[in-house]
Amino acid sequence: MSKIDPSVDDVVQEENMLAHATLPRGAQWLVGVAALALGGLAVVLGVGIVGAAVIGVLAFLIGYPLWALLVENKRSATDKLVTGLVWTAFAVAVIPLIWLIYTVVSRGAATISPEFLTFSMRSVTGDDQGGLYHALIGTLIVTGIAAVISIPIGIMTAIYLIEYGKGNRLAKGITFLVDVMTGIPSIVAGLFAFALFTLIMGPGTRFGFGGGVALSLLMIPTVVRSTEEMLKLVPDDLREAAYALGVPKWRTITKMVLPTAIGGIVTGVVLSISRVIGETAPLLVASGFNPNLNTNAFDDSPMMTVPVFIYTQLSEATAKGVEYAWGGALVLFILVMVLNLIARIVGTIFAPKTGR
Amino acid sequence: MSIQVKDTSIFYGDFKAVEDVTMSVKPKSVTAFIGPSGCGKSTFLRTLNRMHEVIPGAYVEGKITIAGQDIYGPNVDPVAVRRKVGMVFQRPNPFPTMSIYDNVLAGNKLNAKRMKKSEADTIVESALRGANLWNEVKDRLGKPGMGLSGGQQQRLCIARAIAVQPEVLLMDEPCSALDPISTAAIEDLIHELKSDYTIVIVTHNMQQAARVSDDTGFFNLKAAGQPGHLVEFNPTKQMFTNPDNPDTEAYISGRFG
Amino acid sequence: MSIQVKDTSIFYGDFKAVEDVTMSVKPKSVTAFIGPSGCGKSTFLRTLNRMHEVIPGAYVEGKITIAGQDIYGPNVDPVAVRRKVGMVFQRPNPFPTMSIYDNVLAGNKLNAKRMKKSEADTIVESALRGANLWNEVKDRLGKPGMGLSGGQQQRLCIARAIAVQPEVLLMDEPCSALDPISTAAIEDLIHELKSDYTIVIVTHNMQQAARVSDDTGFFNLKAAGQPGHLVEFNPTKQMFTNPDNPDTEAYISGRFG
Amino acid sequence: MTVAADPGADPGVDTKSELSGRGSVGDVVFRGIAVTAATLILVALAAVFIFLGIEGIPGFSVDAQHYTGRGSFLGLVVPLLFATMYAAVLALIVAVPFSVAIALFISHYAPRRIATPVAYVIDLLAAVPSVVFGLWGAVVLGPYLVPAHTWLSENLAWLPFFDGQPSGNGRTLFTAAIVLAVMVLPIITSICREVFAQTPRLHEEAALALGATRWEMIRYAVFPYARSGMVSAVMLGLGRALGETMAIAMIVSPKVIISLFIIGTNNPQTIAAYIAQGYKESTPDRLSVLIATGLVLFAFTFLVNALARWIVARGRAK
Amino acid sequence: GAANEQNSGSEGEGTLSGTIKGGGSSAQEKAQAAWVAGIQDANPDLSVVYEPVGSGSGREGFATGGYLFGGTDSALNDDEGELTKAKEQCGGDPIQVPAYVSPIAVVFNVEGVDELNLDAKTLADIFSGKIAKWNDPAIAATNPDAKLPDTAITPVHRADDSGTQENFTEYLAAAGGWAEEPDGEWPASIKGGEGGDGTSGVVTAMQGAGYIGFVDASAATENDLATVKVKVGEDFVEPTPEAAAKILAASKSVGTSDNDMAVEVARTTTEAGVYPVVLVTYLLACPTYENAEDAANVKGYLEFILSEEGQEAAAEEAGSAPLDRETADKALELVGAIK
Ligand SMILES: Nc1ncnc2c1ncn2[C@@H]1O[C@H](COP(=O)(O)OP(=O)(O)OP(=O)(O)O)[C@@H](O)[C@H]1O
Ligand SMILES: Nc1ncnc2c1ncn2[C@@H]1O[C@H](COP(=O)(O)OP(=O)(O)OP(=O)(O)O)[C@@H](O)[C@H]1O
Ligand SMILES: [Mg+2]
Ligand SMILES: [Mg+2]
Repeated sequence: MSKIDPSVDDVVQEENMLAHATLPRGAQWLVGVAALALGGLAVVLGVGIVGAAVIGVLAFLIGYPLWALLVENKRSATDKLVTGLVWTAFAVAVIPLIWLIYTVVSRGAATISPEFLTFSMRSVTGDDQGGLYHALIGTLIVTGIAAVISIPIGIMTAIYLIEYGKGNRLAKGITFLVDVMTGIPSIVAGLFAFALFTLIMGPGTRFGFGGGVALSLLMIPTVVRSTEEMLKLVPDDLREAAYALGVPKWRTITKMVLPTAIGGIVTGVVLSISRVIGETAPLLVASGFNPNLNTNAFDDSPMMTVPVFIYTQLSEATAKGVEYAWGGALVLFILVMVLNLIARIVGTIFAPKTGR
Repeated sequence: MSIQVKDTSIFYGDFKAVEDVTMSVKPKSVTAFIGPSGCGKSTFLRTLNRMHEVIPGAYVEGKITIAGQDIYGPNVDPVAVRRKVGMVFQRPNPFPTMSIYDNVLAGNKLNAKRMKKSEADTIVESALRGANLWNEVKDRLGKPGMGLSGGQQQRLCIARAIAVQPEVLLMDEPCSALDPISTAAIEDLIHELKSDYTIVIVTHNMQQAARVSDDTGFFNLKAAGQPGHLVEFNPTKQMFTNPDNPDTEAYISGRFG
Repeated sequence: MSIQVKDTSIFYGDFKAVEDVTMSVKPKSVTAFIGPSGCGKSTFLRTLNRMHEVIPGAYVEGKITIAGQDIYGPNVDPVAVRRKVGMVFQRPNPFPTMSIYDNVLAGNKLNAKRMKKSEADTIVESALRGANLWNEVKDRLGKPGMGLSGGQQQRLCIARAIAVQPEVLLMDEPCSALDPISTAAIEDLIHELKSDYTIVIVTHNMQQAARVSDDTGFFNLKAAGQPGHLVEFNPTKQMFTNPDNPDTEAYISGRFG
Repeated sequence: MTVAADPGADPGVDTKSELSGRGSVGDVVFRGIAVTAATLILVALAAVFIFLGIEGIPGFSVDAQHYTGRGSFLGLVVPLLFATMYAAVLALIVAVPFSVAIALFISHYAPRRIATPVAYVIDLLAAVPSVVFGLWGAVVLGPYLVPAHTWLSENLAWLPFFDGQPSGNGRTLFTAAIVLAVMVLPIITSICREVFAQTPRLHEEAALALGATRWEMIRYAVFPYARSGMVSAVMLGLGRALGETMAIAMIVSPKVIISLFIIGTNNPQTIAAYIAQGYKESTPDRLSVLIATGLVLFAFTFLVNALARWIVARGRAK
Repeated sequence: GAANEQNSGSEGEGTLSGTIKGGGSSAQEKAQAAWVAGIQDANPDLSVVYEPVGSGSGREGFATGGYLFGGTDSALNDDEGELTKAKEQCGGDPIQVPAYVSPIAVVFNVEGVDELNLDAKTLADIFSGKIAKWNDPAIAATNPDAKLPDTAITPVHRADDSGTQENFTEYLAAAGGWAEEPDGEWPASIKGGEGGDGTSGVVTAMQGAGYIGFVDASAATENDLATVKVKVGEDFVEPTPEAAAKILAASKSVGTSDNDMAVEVARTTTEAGVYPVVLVTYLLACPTYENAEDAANVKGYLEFILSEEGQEAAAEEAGSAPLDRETADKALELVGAIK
C-alpha cells in the first residue's frame, strides 16, 4: 500500500480514502433477481428445471463478484465470491438432506401407529399387524451398552491424551491407534465381536451384549476424537488458575476442565451415538435377528435392533416389508432427534457463560 | 485525519454501554482516553474503526466522521475503514500459527500484493524496530509468534499494526503488558508516528497520558450498571493542571495523591 | 513464611530462561520484582508455587524453601504448595462456566469443601470487598464472570485468590489491566494483606514497586536469547535511592528520566 | 490460615506435614483410570488385529475357487482395495468442500436464526441409518440421477470416469459416492463447525482490525487455528467412508475389477460390501478369505492414517 | 397370530415349552416365519427363533452346535469338512430333509413386451452376455408374436453369495450349456450385467428398462414383475408352485447317509408341466440331542414343518411348493426318530 504523503491533507484525498466506490446496498438482491430471471428464461427456452437452476446459480456466483470486481476491487470480489460459494454450498447440500428427511418422514409417517410401536413381530405372518417394539427396545439396550462402554473409556482416554500424556510416546501411539480405529469397517467390528463371543460363550452366540461390544468398537474413536478436540479448546490459563488455587489436577479436570468443555463433549458423544445407532452390518452379525421381544442382553439369544429390523423387512421384498422399513427408519430418526434435543439442552445449560 | 464524533451512543444488544459522546480529535495528534475500569473506553475506541459491530447484537447510534466522511455511512465498507484505522488490542493476539515474520507481514499480505523478498524484509525490520523488538527476535524470525513472552507478543502486535501504515492508529492500553523500557520505546514511537498518523490511545497510566498525548478525554460512570459518558475533553496540559470538571480533578488527583 | 531461594536455574526444555538466582524473601513483607520484558520475572515467580512444572518439559534446578521446607523436596505435594502459595496472573482468567459468586468460591468449590451458605456469603463478600469489586458486582453475583470488563475480571481473579487465604500470595503484574482507582485499592489491599501474608509481586510500574514493596529484586538479561538473572536484591528504599549495581540505576532512572 | 506461627521463629514441623503429599491419592487413582482406559483401546485394537490375523491369514492361500475368479488373494484384494479407496476419495471430494462450507456457513455466515436449526438438521442426518441411505440411494436417488448419467456419458466421455455405456437405473458408484458424501457430511461438518466457532475472538478481531474482509479473516485466523481439527474431521469422514458397508452394498452393482468408470453397470467392488455380500453363504475357507480382505483394509487405514499424520506434522513444522 | 407381546398366542394348548434357536438360509425366512407362528400358536410356551443369517452361516452354526437346527439352500457336504464337523457335533449322521421346493422366476422388464418364452440355451446366452439385444434372432425364434425392441439387454444377477443364484446357475449349466461352474457367487469372468444385493436389490434393479433377472417366484408376484416361461420339452412352463412341486419326484437322491435326503434336481427334465428352475431347500437336525427338551422341541417343530398344515402355511406365506406327500412322509419318518 503506498503511503499517501501525509502532509497533503485535503478533502479530495480524504474522499478517496473511504469513499471508494461500493456496490449499492442490496446489490446481492439485484444480482439474485437477475440470476433468477436468467434461470426463468432458461426454463422458458426449455432447458429443464435442473439446468435452469444451475444456470441461475452460476450467474449469481459469477455475476456478483464480477460486479464487485469492476466497481470495487479484487479482494472484495473474492470475499463476495466466497460468500456466494458458502451460501450455494449450503443450499446445494441442503437439497439431498431435506429430500432424504422428507422421504423418511413422509413414507414413515404412514406406517407408524400405536400398534406398530407396541407390537413385536412374534408370530406375525402375511398381512398381520406387526411392529418394532422389540427392535426399539433392543436398539436402546444395545446402544446403551455401547454407550456405557465407550463413553467412559473414550472420555478417559481423551483426558489421558490431553491432560496427562501430552506428547509422550504412549499418547502418540494411542492417538494414532484411535485414528486407525476409525477405519475399522463396521462389518469387521461385528465379525470380531461375534468371533470373540463364540470363543467365550460358545459357537453361534448372537446376543445384545455382543452387538454392544461391536458398536462400542466403532463408537470409541469418535468419542475420543471429539472429546480431545473439546479439551484442547480449554485454555491452559484456566487450568493454571485452578492449580494455583491449590486444586489437585484430577479435581481441576473433573470440576473445571470437563464442565468448561461439556457442551462440546456432549455434542460429540451424541454424534457418536447417532453414528452407531443406525449401524446394520455389525448388529446383523453380532446381535442377530429375533422377531420376539428380548430384554436380556446377556442371555444367549439374539436381540433385534431397529436397523436390523429395517434391513430384514426390506429383504423380504414385499410391499409390507418396505413400508415397515420406512416406518423403522422414521422411528430411529425420531429417537436420534430426541437424543439431539437432550444433548442440546445439556449443552446450553453447561456452556461456558461468556456473558455475551 | 481528523475524527468527529457526534451524539454517539454505543450498545451491546439492550445494554447501553456508552452514552452521548461528542468530541473532535485533531489530525496528527495523540489523543488519550482515561477513566475508571468499565466506563467504556475500549468500547468507544472500537467504534472508531467499526470493530464494535463484529460483536453480535452490538450497534452504534450517532455520527462518526473520519476525514470528513461518515464511517457509518451507507456506502462505506467497514473493511476499508479498518484498513485505514489500525488497532492494537489490550491483550496481545499474534496469529498463533504464523511465524514472527509472517505475523508482521500479515496485514500487507492481505492486500494480496506481491512483494519482493527484500521489500518484505525491509517492512518487517522497520516495523519490528519501531516496536523495539528487532534485537530480541532478529535471530528467530521464523519461530512462532506465540513463543514470545507477553510483552514481546504485544510489541509484535504493535509491529504488525504499524507495518500496514494506517492513517489512524487506535491503541487500547498497548503498554499495559510492557516493561518500562519497551513502554518508553513505544512512547517514543508514538511521538514519532504522530507526524504521520492520528493516534488515539486508551491508557490507565496517567503519566503516560500526560507524557504522550496532546488531548485527553476523561470517561466516567455515574454508577455501576449505568452507561459511561465523556466527562471532559480538553488539551492534556489543561486537563492535568486545570480541569473544567471537579470529577476529573478528583480522578486525576486520586492517582497522584 | 520466609522464602529462601538458592542457586536456582529455570529451564524450558533445553532453553535456560533464568540463571542462578539466590535470594531471601522476608515473611510478612512485600517483595517486588522488576526488570525488562522477557527477563524471566514471570518464569521465576511461577517456580515459587511449582506452577512452572505444569509446562511440558519445564524444570527447575536449585533449592527453594518456604518456611524452612524445600518445596521441591521428594515428599512434597505440589498441590499442597499451591494451596499455601496463591497466585494472581498477568491476564485475567475467570472460570467461564462459573458465576461471579462461584468464581470467588472456586478454590473451595473445586476442592469440594462443604460450607454453609452464610459462611460462603461472608467469604465472597469479604474477598470481593478486598478486591474493591463488591460495589460493582453485588447486584449481579449470579451473572457469569466473563461478562465483566477486563479490569473487573482481574479484580475478580484477585478476589478468587485471596478467598482461599493462602500464606504467600504471588502476583504477576496484577494491576496491568486496572484503572488507577482499582490499582490504588489493590495497593491498599496489599498493604493490609502484608500483615497476614507474604507477598511477591511482579510489576512494570516502578512507582508501584516503590509504593508497595519492602524489598525489590531487579532481573535483567545480558542479551536477547541469554538467560535472565537477578542483578540486585535489596530493600526497596535503598534500591530506588542508592542501588548497588549501575545497571539497576540505569534501568530505574531510564524510567524516571 | 493466618494462624500460622511466625515462620522465622518456627521453621515448621507442622508445615512439613502440610506440604507433604496427602492430596495425591485422587490424582494417582484418576491418572490410573485414564491410563487404563487408554491402554484398553490398545488392547481392543490388538485383539481385533489378532483376531483378523488368526482368522484371516489362512485366507491368503486357499483354493483358487474362493477368490471370486481372480485366481489369487492378491488378484482379489488389489481391485477391492482400489475400489474402497476410490469410493472413499470420490465421496470426500464431494463432501469436504461442502462440509467446510456448511460449517463456515453455520459458524460465520448465517444469521443465528438460520444457523441453529441448520446445525440441528445436519446433526440429525448423522443418525440416519446406513440401510436407509442405501434404500434411498437405490430406490429414490439412483433413478433420479439416470439423466445425469446419460448426460455425463454423452458430454464428458473423454474423461475415463464417464467413458462407456451409462447405467439404466443409477445403481452406480457415481450415485453411491454422492450418498456416501451425504453420509459423511454431517460428521465432518459438525466437528468443523465446533472448531470454527471456537476460534478465539481476539484472533478474529486482530485480522479484522488489519482490514481483512470476512474471507481473509477466515483464512488468517479461523483456518490456521482449526487446521488440526479439520484434519481429524476429514479423517473421521474417511474412516466412515472406507468402512461403509450397507449403503454401498445396497446401491452399487458391483464387480471385482479395477476401473475408473463410475456410471455403468459394472462398478468396482469395495471391501466392506464384498465381505457383507459374501459372508452369509460362506464356507469356512471362504470366510477366511473375506476376513483376510478385512485385515488388508485394516492395514490400509493404518497406512492412510500414518500418512495423514505425517502430512499434518510436516505442515506444523513449517 | 397376534403380535402384541402381552397376549400372544393364548389360544394354543400344545405341551412344548422352552426356546430353540436355529438359523441359516435367508430364502427360508418367510416360510420359517409362518412355521414359527404356527408352532408358537399351538404351543404358547414355546419360542422358536430362526435367524436368517445365510445358508453358509447356518450350516456352520449347526455344525458347531450354535444352532439346534439349520436351514440351508445347498445340501451339507464334506468339501470343507462341514459334514464331518456336523457328525461330531450330533454324534451321528445329521438329518437332512427337504423343507420345500421354491420356484425361481426369471423376470424381465421390456417395454411393450408382456410375455416372453425362452429356452435354457438362450437364457444362458443372455446371462453370459452373448446375446446382447432384445431383438436377437434367438429370442425372436421362441417369441414370434412379440414386438422385441432393438435395445440392449441388461441381465441382473445377485451381488451377494446366494442359494437362489447357485440353483439358477445350476439350471443354466445343466440345461443350457452354461460354461461356468455353478456357484452362489456370480462368475467374475462374465462382463456386463448388473448385480443386486439380495432379492430386494434385484427387484430394485429391475426398474431399469431392458433388464432381465431372476428372483424367488413369490417376490416376482409380490412386486408385479413379468415372468419368463421356460421351455421344458416342447412346452413353455410358468413358475407356479404346482409345476415346481413335481420336480422332486423326477430327481434322484444323492444323500450321503440314510439320514440324508439330499437330491440332485432334474434340471434337464422334459416331463410336461414340470418347472425345473427351482430351489430345493433343506432342514438340518441332529438325530440325538443331549437335552431331552431340545430334542422334543426340534422334533415337534420339524414335524410341524413337514405336516400338511406346515407345508400349507409356507405355501401361503412364501409362495413355495409343498412337498409331495411321499417325500414328506419319508422325511417325517427321519424326523420322528429324533431323541
Ligand atoms: N462483549 C460485551 N458484551 C456485553 N457487555 C460488554 C461487552 N464488553 C464490555 N461490556 C460492558 O461494557 C461496559 C464497558 O466495557 P469496556 O470494556 O469498554 O470498559 P473499559 O473502560 O475498557 O474497561 P477496562 O479499563 O477495564 O478495560 C462494561 O460495563 C462491560 O461490562
Ligand atoms: N512456555 C514457554 N516456553 C518456552 N519459552 C518460554 C515460555 N514462556 C516464556 N518463555 C521464554 O522465557 C523467557 C522469560 O519469559 P517471561 O515470560 O518469564 O518474561 P517476563 O519477564 O515475565 O516478561 P514480561 O514482562 O514481558 O511478562 C523469555 O525469553 C520467553 O521467550
Ligand atoms: Mg478496556
Ligand atoms: Mg511476565
